[in-house]
Amino acid sequence: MSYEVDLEVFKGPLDLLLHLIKKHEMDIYDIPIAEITAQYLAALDAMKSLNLDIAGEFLVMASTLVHIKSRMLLPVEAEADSEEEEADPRAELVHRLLEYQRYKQAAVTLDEYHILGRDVFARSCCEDTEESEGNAELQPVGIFELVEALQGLLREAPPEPVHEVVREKLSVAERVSMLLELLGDCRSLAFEALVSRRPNREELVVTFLALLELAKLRMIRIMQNQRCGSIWLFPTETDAGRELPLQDENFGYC
Amino acid sequence: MRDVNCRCRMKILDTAELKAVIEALLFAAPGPVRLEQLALAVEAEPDRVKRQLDELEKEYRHMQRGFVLVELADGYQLRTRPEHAEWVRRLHSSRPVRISRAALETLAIVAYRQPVTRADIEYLRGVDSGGVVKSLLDKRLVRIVGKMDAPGRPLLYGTSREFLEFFGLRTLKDLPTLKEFTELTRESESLLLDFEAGIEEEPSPAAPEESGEG
Amino acid sequence: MRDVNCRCRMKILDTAELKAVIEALLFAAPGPVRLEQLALAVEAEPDRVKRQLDELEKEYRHMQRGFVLVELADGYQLRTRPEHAEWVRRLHSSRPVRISRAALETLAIVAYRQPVTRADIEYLRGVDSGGVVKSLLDKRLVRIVGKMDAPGRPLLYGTSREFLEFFGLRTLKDLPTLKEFTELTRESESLLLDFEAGIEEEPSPAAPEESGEG
Repeated sequence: MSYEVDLEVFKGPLDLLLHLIKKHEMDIYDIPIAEITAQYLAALDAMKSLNLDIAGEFLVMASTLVHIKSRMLLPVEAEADSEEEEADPRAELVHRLLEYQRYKQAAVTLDEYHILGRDVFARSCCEDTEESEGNAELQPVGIFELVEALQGLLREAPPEPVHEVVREKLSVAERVSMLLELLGDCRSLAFEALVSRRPNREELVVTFLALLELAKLRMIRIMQNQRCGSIWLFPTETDAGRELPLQDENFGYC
Repeated sequence: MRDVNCRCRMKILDTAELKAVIEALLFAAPGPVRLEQLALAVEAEPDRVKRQLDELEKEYRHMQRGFVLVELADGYQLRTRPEHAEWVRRLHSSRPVRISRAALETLAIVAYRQPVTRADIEYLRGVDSGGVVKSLLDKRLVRIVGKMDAPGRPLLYGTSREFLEFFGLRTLKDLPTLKEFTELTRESESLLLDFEAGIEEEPSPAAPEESGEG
Repeated sequence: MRDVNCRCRMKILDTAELKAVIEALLFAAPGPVRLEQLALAVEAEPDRVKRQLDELEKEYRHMQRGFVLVELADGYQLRTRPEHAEWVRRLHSSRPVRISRAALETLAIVAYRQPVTRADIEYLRGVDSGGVVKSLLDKRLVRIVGKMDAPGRPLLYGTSREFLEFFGLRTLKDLPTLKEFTELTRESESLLLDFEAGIEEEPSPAAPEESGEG
């Protein structure tokens, strides 16, 4: 393969064009359009022969080049005599290449900065300490950040059930102790989190019975916030015998 | 990553630089660091590292510095001096903090889905959100707007006047519609539209008691 | 709270101790700290505090220490030295930050041309940039600063405070001007004029209708 270009490296058609211009020492302000088009198409062929997916942008640029080339072949129209320069079909491409080159180099410069988390490090102990600083004033944020947060959230929600439980025979007692363990260090747990991703009937029944046992023992509270909504489990305070009235104050916070 | 970061052979550190690097490691570490970890990271014998730790410890103690080096069960750690605790606390309380991701997410859910229960929030966020809700209540960005007519009568939350002020909105109607954010990706578009279904109208501030959710 | 936390009158700090306390505050703060916040916390005039900050800065720089003091958009922060990056990375628990060239190009365009639409970015880069923009939004290096008053009302992007912190900048003005990058002939400069309109001035961080952040 005569094209020993590292194809992975090119971030786009403009990048590839700049490379070809530099490599063949062309004058960017007077690009030999026939030659660059040939080089460019050859590069695309090289990509194809390597079975690389050629992004649509590369093909669009190919047709742009061919188009410019064909316009260059047309005889100069009489009306263009006053401002020949403006009629150069390559003008926009040159604009774009020069512009792209500037940002490409700006990117290189940015890369040389001492980047936080890569080249320099700040103290990393104290991120998100917000909970502990109950009444600290908050820095203002834009409304768009709010929506961005939501968008990020929706990308992941609703959460996948996290526990894949493997077992051969199910007993209610085992389930009870397993649930207690799960509940041990959480303040609440969704029912879905208790069963495997595709629970079979048996698993569901045993889990449900175990929950009822626990509820009877007053070791958990079971809540559902709407009909058909998800079921939530809340472990009760340690002394299991004590009756816990379902007060609002009890609902939320510890 | 740039070339400079890839040099795999590292030079052997002279004593003064070793001390500086150890200081850097202690400074940047998220918690206590064991002697062996330090030695491994700087490629020096533990004895040599220990000597520099002792040096640093003495230095911090004798010179008037802002922190000291303490040896804990699971390693060494830099800590501010107990005498300075009051000032540190003051800074923490006077310093406007950045709103946490958790708080922002929770606010977003409350804003767009109000009235909403804590369980709704937790379902969407996938994590326990009691602490965040409480802190938002404390900051008055969120308020209790009623109780749901359902078993357990869970509390319903909505946004407050302070919420509007905080985000510089005149009314809830000024909240950007989620659709306006869908241009980024097709994928998020469907997510957002799902989410928004039902609250197409102005998110009405609190329709407590009766509201059975959208 | 114990009694010791409630003493409300604090002694006035002598210079040496003031410096130590400032060091402690910088050390303990979870992010950059503004001069005014420091002054408030230590009950000293900003000038006096500034002098100690300068002292500390010099001290860290000249003595072989593990960190330096940098001034950023949001105030002062202690950071490890770039020369120590490799060692710190080795010990650091979290994966080192990586930033792709596509991301850097996009950041450069956003930084120099803000407020900018996704279409602008894609025109300049010549490739679809939705994914990069999204990931920069996720990393909070780029933020949505408003919507363009044009058909379709496309979103406008700008750099965030985190962008400045990420690159260790005090302001956008600290970025080198774009011109330094190219040796342009006079004719070619006129070609570029229309592109440059608007960025020749200080790249002002966007004041669109729905400006986020202060």
